[in-house]
Amino acid sequence: MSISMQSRRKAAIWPLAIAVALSAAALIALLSIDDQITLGVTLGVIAAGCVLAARFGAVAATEAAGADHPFVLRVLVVLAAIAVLIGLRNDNFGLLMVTTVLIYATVCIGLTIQMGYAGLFNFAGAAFLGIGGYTAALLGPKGVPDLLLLALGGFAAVVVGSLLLLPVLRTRGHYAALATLAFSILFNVFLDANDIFGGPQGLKLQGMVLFGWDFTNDITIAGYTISSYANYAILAGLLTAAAMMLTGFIDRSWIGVWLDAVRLDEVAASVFGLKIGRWKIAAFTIGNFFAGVMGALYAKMTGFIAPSNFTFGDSLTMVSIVILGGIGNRWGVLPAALIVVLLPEKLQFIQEYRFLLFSILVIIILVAWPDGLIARRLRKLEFARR
Amino acid sequence: MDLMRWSKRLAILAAVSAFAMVALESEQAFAKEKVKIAFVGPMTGSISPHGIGGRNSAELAVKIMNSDPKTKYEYQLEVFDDECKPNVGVQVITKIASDRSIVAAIPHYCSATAIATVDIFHRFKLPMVIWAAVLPEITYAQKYPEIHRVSGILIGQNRVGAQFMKEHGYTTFVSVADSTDYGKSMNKYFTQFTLENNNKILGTFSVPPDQQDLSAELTKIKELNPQVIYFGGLTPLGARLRTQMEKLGITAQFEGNSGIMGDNYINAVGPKLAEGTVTFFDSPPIAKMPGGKFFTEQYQAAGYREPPEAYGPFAYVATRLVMETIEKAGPDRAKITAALGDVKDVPSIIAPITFDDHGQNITPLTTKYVVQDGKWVVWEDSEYATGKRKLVNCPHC
Amino acid sequence: MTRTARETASSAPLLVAQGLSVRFGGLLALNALDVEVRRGEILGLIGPNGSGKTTFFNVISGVYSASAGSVHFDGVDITNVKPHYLAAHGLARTFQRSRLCLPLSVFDNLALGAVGQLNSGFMHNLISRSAFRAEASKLAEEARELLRVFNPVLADKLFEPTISLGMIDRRRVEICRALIGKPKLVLLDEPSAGMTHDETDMFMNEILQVRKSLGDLTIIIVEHEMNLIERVTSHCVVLNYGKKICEGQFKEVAADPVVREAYLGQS
Amino acid sequence: MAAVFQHILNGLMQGTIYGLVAMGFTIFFGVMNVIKFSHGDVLTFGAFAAIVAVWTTSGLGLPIWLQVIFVFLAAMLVSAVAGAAISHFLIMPLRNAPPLNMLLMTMMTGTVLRETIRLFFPNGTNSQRFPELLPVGGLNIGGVFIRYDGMILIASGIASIAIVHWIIVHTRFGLAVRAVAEDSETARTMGINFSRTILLTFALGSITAGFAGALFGLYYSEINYGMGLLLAIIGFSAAIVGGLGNIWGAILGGYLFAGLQTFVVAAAPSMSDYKNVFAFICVIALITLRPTGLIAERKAERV
Repeated sequence: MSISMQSRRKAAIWPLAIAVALSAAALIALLSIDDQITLGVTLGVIAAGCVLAARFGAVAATEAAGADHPFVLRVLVVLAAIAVLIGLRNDNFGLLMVTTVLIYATVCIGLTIQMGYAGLFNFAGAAFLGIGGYTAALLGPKGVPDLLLLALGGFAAVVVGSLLLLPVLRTRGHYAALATLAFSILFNVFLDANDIFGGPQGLKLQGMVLFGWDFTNDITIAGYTISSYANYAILAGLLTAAAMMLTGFIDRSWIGVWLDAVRLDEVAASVFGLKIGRWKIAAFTIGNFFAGVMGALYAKMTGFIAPSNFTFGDSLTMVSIVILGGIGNRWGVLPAALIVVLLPEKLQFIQEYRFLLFSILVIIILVAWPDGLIARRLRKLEFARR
Repeated sequence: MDLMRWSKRLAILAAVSAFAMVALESEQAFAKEKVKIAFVGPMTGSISPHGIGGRNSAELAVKIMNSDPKTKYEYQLEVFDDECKPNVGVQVITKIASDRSIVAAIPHYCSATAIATVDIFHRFKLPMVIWAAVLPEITYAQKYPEIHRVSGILIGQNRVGAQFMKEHGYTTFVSVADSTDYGKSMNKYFTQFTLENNNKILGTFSVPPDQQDLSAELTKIKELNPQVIYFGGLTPLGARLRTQMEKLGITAQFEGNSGIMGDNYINAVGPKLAEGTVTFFDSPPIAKMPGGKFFTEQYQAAGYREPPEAYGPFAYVATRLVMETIEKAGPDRAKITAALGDVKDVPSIIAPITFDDHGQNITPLTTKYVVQDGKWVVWEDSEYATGKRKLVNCPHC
Repeated sequence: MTRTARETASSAPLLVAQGLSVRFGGLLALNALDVEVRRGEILGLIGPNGSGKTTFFNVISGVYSASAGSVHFDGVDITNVKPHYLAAHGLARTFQRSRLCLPLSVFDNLALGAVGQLNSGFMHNLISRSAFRAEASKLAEEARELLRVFNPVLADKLFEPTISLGMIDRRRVEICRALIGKPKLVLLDEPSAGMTHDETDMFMNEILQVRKSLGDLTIIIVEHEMNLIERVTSHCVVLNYGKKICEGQFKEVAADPVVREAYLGQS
Repeated sequence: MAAVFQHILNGLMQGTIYGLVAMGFTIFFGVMNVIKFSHGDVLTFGAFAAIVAVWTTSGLGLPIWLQVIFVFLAAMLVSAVAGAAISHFLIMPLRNAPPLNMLLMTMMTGTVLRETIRLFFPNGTNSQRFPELLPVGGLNIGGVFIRYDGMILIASGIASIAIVHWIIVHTRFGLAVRAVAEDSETARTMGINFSRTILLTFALGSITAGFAGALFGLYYSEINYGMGLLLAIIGFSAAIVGGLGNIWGAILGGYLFAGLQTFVVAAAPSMSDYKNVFAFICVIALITLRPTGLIAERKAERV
């Protein structure tokens, strides 16, 4: 009975190629269309396409192809990113929104490690984003190079986050949710009350300068000009890709298994030898680091930060992204971030009614798709012998 | 509650918006060249009444302008919600500034948002006229040719207020300000001018704008026993403060600023408690403005559901000014910027507008108000000025 | 206390609990319990419901802490040490109510049982991916082999979600999880709960077979199924109200009037 | 000394409202292990129903005492309906979803309620003046100003807590609630109508919110669409600090939170901005020291 080494057929590549191409096209369309009717039609087509794709197994085929051909996936993503850049080359706002989506998505990848893998509730995502932003705003004028600033933003988030380690480690479930929720609120009140950090008026920042390249310059390649906002989009894209890959490795490694075990059954996990605290600290730290780095980038990009950018409501937005994307699925945060960040912006035309509509939409999604847009798939640590 | 009416309203809303979209599409066609301008303010959140009142007023200005057959252009107002948040403001302004079809903007109620976005206006060379944000830094922290403001800055209100209180013999104050940039800035200038007048500030309290219970602060204030409680903040908190003062049996003169100016304050505390509240605001009452009657009539005729609020006329004026400038200079950002720089004694419904070299309107007339019988009355016209009624604790009334 | 033939056996005890007590509020769940487990034996732990059997497991596996007494495991004092420490020293267990991570694959669950042998370092897991892959493949081989002893079909389901398995297969996975880490001592808490008589029989055969292949593993087993106890145990300890009331070979204890009364009194 | 008493009195009133809100959280958690974050906005709904009741009844010229009764009835009825509807249409269908989904869903429901009031209640964005129905004024005893309405409200708040406690401990319905809270499966097999019990429990919890909403309006004479959010956060904090599932814990948490806030302002007035920073730091510290609340849940985990 030699069933063990049966070699599984690798999934076909083409669904992946089509999916990436369509996503890039949809993204460009969504961002550049401003006319309400066309936008409505486009949204309808995209939504219908997604539902049909899910119904006929295209999503699963895409995921399988992505898992089987990581290299192809990476190449396709790079190509798609270039296509998006070309498509939006003169659209400052589109590029700004893409960057914002990428920043939110990356923070949410960090939250996925915390909430989706290790099961640590974190209702202070925006606060950790803010810590990174404030680090950049305070240290930038002191002459710290910008690249170091991003890293310091991450470290600052980790250091401040470590103050919360004790409550996070000792409590579970809703009690842990309260610890981060309370932190999120007190962070905001503290910034408002405090004058050293600019108070409620906030702080201004200089734009990013990386290796002598000023991010306010337009990019000119072979006579073609791409808006300067593309600088931030590219940097954010690289960071997102790095976070995505790192998280993918975490998921497809023992660490991923241990984090899942910690989330699913602390007692069993500890009985079999896991140090629960150690893995919770690891997850919390990595997630906060992501948020801090992206916060520094966010501050650099908007050129201005104020306490009202990092409220409990914003943390809630991030949690919505994680859950809507399909908790624990790192790919899910991309479309979810796109929806959650872009939709209110695209709903500008209904003005004061947009939050009402947005909240109703989130509730509908929660009731209709409790597993989120892309449900987390089973981890298969099955590697063919080389 | 009336579910039927709600669902009807929703249905009507849906139908109207659908129609509007179709109409916008099909209307294209003839005659005048279309020119787009953008209005930005808070359409959601607790400060949205001001944003919505401003939007209505700006819409009104556009409507009136378009109904005039002599104009060269057909104006179209694009409305954006900045949520009173700097990051959202940056997003929205980037969007507007990148849209080359928009030639000018009338942005922002909230100062922090305006401070965050002035750089973007400058960078994209998009001319703008601020309709309501009041922090001095917006125009004076830098010198950008694109930035203009018709609303006053909050320094004047506090200078006039401090002078007024001194003249009436008040010597001891307590300041309660909300913890936003607006409140902190108010408190800063209040403190500066009050101390310059050699008066005493017995205590300073900063409270979050969403705080409900102020009894702890007020108990402390009761101990301090000031003659005047100064409030720097917006109506919801101001109304709470005034109401709870009464409940704790505190008798002190209540002094406010532009943030509580408007009927909402009187509605929220009731005419009895509002009576005698004094306030300093950078505008004469609508009725006393050169075009006040015209504005009020038109606003009512347009049938808006929400009141224009205190800064509605400013939004109207800013929008009108932008359109008049476009008529003169043409729909081109650089030309509009240049033309706005020359604005001097341009008549408007509030008062003639003159921009200084920072684009700041220097003509706003700080006016003193007092609540009398459930209405804001200009101090000089009130029974308080004649001595028929008296302010609380007033030594020289 | 009665001396049995076992006491004279040459092998040193693997686990020694002395005067072990566990208190929950006013309730004394374990009362000055003395238990000795010899290397290579299967010790049966029996007693009516609520007599403290599972509590005994929980306290020696570090889930509960003892209020008095001591536990020595392989010569080391393990009283009130953290559970993960015990796992690293060769103690594994199953649970009365299945505690598998149901959304994970069978393989992931088994990997949890092998925590001690796997490299959890960040370098190994995230950077040297090929070394990690080799380790995973090796573990998959071991896992298949172990599962095959129980049920050849189960070996093919290594990368299926655990939730898709039937109840008996889940039990098998749970036992494999306890065995795959090559422990010195395994605690089995009612392995046959919820099974029919025949299933229990078959299941116990499988366990004995695996045990033999692992070199006469030491086991403590809690069971209500007395046939099973009679068949597999070499020695039994009977608990009632947290106290040891009797010990010896199954036949001896089954005949003991105190034990009979404890069981009868309960029903 | 007088100031100290005054602060204590203020804190008591605030604490009563916080405690009432926290009690709702704890009741919902007890029966269904859910945190219903929209609870604060249900309270706001009740308060707005109350103000409509005042407008209507005073329009009809009813005597004050009858107005007060209608105010409370309207607030409690509307809240009960809103709470029961949320439970039936949103919480029950999601009851097997992960707790995080439930938390997000109820937070979003709260936003919907809030925005609904803001957009569709006449002049809903602005603060609404709540007419004064209770006797104005108070006693001045040695510099301590004791408001009549404050005393009435503290008394009725405490009475309502006692009534809820009595319902849960001494009635058949309460028995069903406790049975469901203990083990819903067993309760079902013992013939308890599960969904009816849940529905009624949510109605009961929401009635306390409506009651608190009316109290709030009467005491502060001002209500606004956004008041429920902060109350929900504080109520949730109080319920957790006290220990979820335990009514006395919730009440204790409510008074504790009010006490912390008041203490900062009284002790260091210039630090009044920081009072929520201080209060929430204390909350974090308390749950760190007592990870299952001050009055801990008794359930030990079965292993």
